[in-house]
Amino acid sequence: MILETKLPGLPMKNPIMPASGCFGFGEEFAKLYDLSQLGSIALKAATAEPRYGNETPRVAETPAGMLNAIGLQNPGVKDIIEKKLTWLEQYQVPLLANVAGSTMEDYENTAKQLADSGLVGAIELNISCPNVKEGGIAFGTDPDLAAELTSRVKKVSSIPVYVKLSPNVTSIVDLALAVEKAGADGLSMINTVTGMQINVNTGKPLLANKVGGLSGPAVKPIAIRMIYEVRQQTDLPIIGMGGIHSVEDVVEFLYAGANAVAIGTANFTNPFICPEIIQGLEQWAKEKKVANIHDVTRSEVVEQ
Amino acid sequence: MILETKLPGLPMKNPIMPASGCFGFGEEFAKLYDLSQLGSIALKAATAEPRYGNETPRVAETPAGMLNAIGLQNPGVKDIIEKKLTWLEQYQVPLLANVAGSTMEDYENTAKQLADSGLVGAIELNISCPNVKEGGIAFGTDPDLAAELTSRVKKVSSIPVYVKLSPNVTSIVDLALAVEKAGADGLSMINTVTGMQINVNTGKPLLANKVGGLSGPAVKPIAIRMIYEVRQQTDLPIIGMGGIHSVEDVVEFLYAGANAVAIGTANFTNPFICPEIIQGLEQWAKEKKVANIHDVTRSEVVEQ
Amino acid sequence: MIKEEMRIRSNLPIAQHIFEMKLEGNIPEEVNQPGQFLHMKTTNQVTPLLRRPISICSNDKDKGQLTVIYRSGGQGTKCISEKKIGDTIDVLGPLGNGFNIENVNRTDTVVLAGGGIGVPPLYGLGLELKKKGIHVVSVLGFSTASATFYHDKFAELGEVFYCTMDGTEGHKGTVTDVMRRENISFDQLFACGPVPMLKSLEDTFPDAKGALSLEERMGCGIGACFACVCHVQDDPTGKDYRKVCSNGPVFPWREVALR
Amino acid sequence: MIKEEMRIRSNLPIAQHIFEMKLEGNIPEEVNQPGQFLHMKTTNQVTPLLRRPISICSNDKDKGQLTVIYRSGGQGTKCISEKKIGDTIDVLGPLGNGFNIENVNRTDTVVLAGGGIGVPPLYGLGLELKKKGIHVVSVLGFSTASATFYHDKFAELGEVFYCTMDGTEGHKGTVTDVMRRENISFDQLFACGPVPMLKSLEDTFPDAKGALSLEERMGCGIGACFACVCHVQDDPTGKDYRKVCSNGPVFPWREVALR
Ligand SMILES: Cc1cc2nc3c(=O)[nH]c(=O)nc-3n(C[C@H](O)[C@H](O)[C@H](O)COP(=O)(O)OP(=O)(O)OC[C@H]3O[C@@H](n4cnc5c(N)ncnc54)[C@H](O)[C@@H]3O)c2cc1C
Ligand SMILES: Cc1cc2nc3c(=O)[nH]c(=O)nc-3n(C[C@H](O)[C@H](O)[C@H](O)COP(=O)(O)OP(=O)(O)OC[C@H]3O[C@@H](n4cnc5c(N)ncnc54)[C@H](O)[C@@H]3O)c2cc1C
Ligand SMILES: Cc1cc2nc3c(=O)[nH]c(=O)nc-3n(C[C@H](O)[C@H](O)[C@H](O)COP(=O)(O)O)c2cc1C
Ligand SMILES: Cc1cc2nc3c(=O)[nH]c(=O)nc-3n(C[C@H](O)[C@H](O)[C@H](O)COP(=O)(O)O)c2cc1C
Ligand code: FES
Ligand code: FES
Repeated sequence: MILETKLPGLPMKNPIMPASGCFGFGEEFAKLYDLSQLGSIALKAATAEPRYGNETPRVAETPAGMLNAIGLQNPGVKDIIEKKLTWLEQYQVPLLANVAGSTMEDYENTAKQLADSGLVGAIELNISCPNVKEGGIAFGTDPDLAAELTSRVKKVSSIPVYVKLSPNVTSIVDLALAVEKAGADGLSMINTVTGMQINVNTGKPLLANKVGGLSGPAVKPIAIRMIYEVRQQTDLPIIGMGGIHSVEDVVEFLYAGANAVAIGTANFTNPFICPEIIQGLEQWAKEKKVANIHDVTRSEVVEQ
Repeated sequence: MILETKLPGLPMKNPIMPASGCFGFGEEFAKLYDLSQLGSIALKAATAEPRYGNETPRVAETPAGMLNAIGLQNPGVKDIIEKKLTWLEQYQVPLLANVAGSTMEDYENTAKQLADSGLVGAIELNISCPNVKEGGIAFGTDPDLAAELTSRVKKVSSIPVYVKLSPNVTSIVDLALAVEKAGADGLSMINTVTGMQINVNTGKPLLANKVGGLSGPAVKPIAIRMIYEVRQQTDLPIIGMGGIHSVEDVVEFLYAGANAVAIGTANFTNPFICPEIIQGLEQWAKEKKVANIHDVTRSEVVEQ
Repeated sequence: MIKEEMRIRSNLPIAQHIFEMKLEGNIPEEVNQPGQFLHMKTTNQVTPLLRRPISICSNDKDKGQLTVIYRSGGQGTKCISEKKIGDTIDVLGPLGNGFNIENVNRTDTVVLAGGGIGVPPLYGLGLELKKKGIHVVSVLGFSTASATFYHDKFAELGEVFYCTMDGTEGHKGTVTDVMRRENISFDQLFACGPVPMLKSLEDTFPDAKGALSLEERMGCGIGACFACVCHVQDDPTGKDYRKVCSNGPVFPWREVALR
Repeated sequence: MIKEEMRIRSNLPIAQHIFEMKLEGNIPEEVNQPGQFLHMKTTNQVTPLLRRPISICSNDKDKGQLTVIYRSGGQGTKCISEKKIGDTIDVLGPLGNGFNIENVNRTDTVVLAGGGIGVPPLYGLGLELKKKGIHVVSVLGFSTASATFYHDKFAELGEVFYCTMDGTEGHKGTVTDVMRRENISFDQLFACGPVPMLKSLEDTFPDAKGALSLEERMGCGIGACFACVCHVQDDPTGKDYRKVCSNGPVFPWREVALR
């Protein structure tokens, strides 16, 4: 029974990875289990300079979901390469380096440094983070800008580039096709859905940043729909995410058209979720007599 | 303590109404409680001709939400006026007549008949139903089309026209401003978020229609965010909806900028939810020493 | 129709994944036909969001108690199965129209044809028929022996034929197979079970009198949301419909399209 | 750090909205400082989604038991309060760094300054201090008399001053008020409570030694998500930070910015 998943730049043992921003750089989870079990690791967003991020509260709980407005706190790409990536190397897991920025140059520089480090397998362009004021969002909602950014980063990056799509758009298919044309090697979808919670005791938004990104089971039907739609239009590899909490959820994403999946919020509910799902998926495939997990992805989806 | 809410065409006793499509034409609920308690009733969508709607399954359950793809089943505007509205008249509740269609002419005809009947207080243009193939969606995602439709319906309608906005857009503010300019008297927001569920036993979409509209608590943070955003840009009356299940939820919508609220999915969980929330809101206002419920809406929201 | 917190008097497994639950409250007083159903909220949380429709298996007005039998499979029924004696559960009911037995004559032979988790409402129906002195024959199909239940109870109603898909109990095959093989005749046929079973019965006995009980995914359960509609047979326009929750779940044979 | 289903040994209200819960499992063995906390899943459902951070009030390694005291207010703590003896609860812990008492001298006087639901971890701290023979004075502030708890327990640790905002028990006013009014002196000051209380203590006793325990909304609880960061005092760049969950929740006075 085969779980192996070969995506551009990411030769994964299995189709499971933690999602960007929900796993830091793995240090905390390395104390809990052996990270080498993971198919890949999507790293926390890197920016050119260190960032503190937004003020707190940065998270709020919503029905079957949560809002976050961390604001891309990170030590900057230089520190990430020197301290985090060199440490992660020991686990021999292909890494997907999430990159954010406010200008195209930011993205180019950060992506280039990461690619040149030789320590990551692929770049994930975060053009869809709803929690930072300075640009970033426009790249994720305007197909032309998204395409331009993609092709510029492709030019400076020696490794494959995935584009992480925003669900906060009228047509995610337009975005997907635009970045495909611009040379994207794969898609990650979905990033969080922009949302807000108001504190009914004060009448004011609960998050210091006012809006935040909705993640968790609540958004799963949105993610499934978008992946299904995009899969009708492109053969690009898709890393699917949005509310995965169980083996059945993973299977649902594969059927929708994802080639691999990322698990975000569920790491907070259960820090052991990734290895548990990897084991569970193996079990599932055995029970269903699925010889290769990718038979699930491809066979059922092609016809509309 | 004042709950009275005067919206264009809808002189409501209180800011609570059942949402379109979740209450039929009130007949079933009239067996459970006195409908005259309600602030208003948003009726099930009317189309020019009778419609059967989609095949079943038409609903699926999702985490803290549900998907529906009813497909606008209704007996057609003629029957609605003759049988449903004349029956509803006895309750003396201002009615908000939801109108759907596939062409602009459809909308015009249906809206005109409803307005001319003298039996409804206002029209709610459903330009955002994700569950019918033939148009309807485009009106809800393209600001120019939305504006054109609004002004055409305004011309033929002797009563106020609310436009029900779709959340499945990059900028709901653009849509809101476009229909405001075209003469809309108010906004209803949000309609359902397009989603999908895949049956993991078959690998196929669970709903016969494949995609459906996500509603329920899961979407509340999205609704709150969109209402808050739109409220920064316009003073149009807003009927807020999306996941309301409790008095606190109602208050959250008012703080976000809604002037009244509609309760949809929660009627399925608890058919007595509307009168219970009306009572609860009265209680809440008493406890918080709020003299007029609309002090909640306006005071806090204006400053960004 | 009432919405109430019913008190759980027992909630025990009686077959593989199958639980019998006894509930007490005011709803039993309102039940007027076997085959009506309850719409149950499975937790106090917003997940699982929707109520679950479960047929009333038997009803005791005097004691204010009723019994349901349900399969614990998905999320919601699992929550129900975890409830303990003395807990309460939020129930809407009785809902829908059940089996009408006014037109069954005292001398008739009635066959109750049940499949799997469609069997429970037929037990309550059988009790009512027996009360009227009517001759009842039960033909009950299950996937496998470990999924069967209520042997003694159905035996008290009259003759019972069992069948299982894997042959581990009774005949191997379907309810229709058994009825054909055993040449079981009837004046009226009442059925509840999966659609393929109902369809095969309808095809095999195209002139049967009696009724069938349908399942469909529901929203409101009271006729307001149009989630649960089905087509009508002989409807050239394709626009006619019945709501399973409020027009049914029990329909005369050949009224609704089985698909 | 362990994730385990802890067994509930008791779960009872001890004041208005305040519950004391005793839990059994392997986590107590791992606890190494008073002031560490647990991250609790409140149901098996996806709602409430996030775990709830609750401080360990006291810990008994030998028995494998610990006690938490929590306020049942929102959705999640309400679910916890509904749990019964014998039920289990999914707990991650022990988490964070607690009160370091290695630098407290045997001859020191330590003041424990607690506000409301910040009081519980100070009790466990007091027990440890008492074990070392250290002189403990407790100053405990609550909103009102009916919200107070653990009178006897704190009495066993040493002198206790109570205050309430409405004056229904002890002094009327805040913990800082009491300390000033009663001229309570100390060598080390340990505090846990709402930020305004901590801030007022810091302002009043700018040179205090000891530590304070902070609260912040959390995601992961283990240092991975950056939900719970706070600023550092004397940080001209504004980019330095501490994570409450993994660097704290206990910090030396004046290390982190209180806002
Ligand atoms: C009128 C009627 C009477 C019924 N009587 C019984 C009975 O007596 N005993 C019994 O075990 N089952 C009965 N069912 C089926 C029962 O409603 C489903 O098995 C149950 O809803 C599944 O819930 P779950 O939590 O196990 O599954 P989930 O997969 O969590 O359910 C997800 C959603 O799908 C719906 N759903 C899934 N399967 C069905 C189904 N077969 N029919 C309708 N909705 C479904 C659920 O209600 C829920 O909304 C009846 C159904 C109907 C319509
Ligand atoms: C390190 C630490 C130790 C704590 N120790 C205790 C304790 O011993 N006893 C006790 O009663 N409380 C304690 N708290 C506060 C406790 O975590 C919150 O009261 C609780 O999370 C609120 O949950 P709820 O379900 O009642 O509220 P809800 O309103 O449903 O909570 C919604 C969300 O906000 C978060 N939240 C709300 N209030 C707080 C808060 N004050 N601090 C952190 N998160 C919050 C919740 O965790 C949840 O994610 C502690 C908090 C921290 C950070
Ligand atoms: C706390 C938090 C921080 C996140 N940070 C990032 C990030 O830095 N870059 C990014 O591309 N996505 C980020 N995301 C989005 C997730 O990677 C993921 O796309 C989203 O949460 C949906 O998956 P989930 O529902 O499994 O969490 C973050 C999500 C959360 C909850
Ligand atoms: C079963 C169902 C049917 C609906 N039908 C309509 C409709 O006919 N017209 C319309 O404008 N909105 C329709 N809606 C959307 C609701 O009116 C409402 O906008 C949405 O469900 C969000 O509110 P809620 O979360 O409270 O349900 C429907 C929703 C549901 C769940
Ligand atoms: S379930 Fe709503 S109409 Fe039948
Ligand atoms: S809660 Fe995640 S870093 Fe502290």
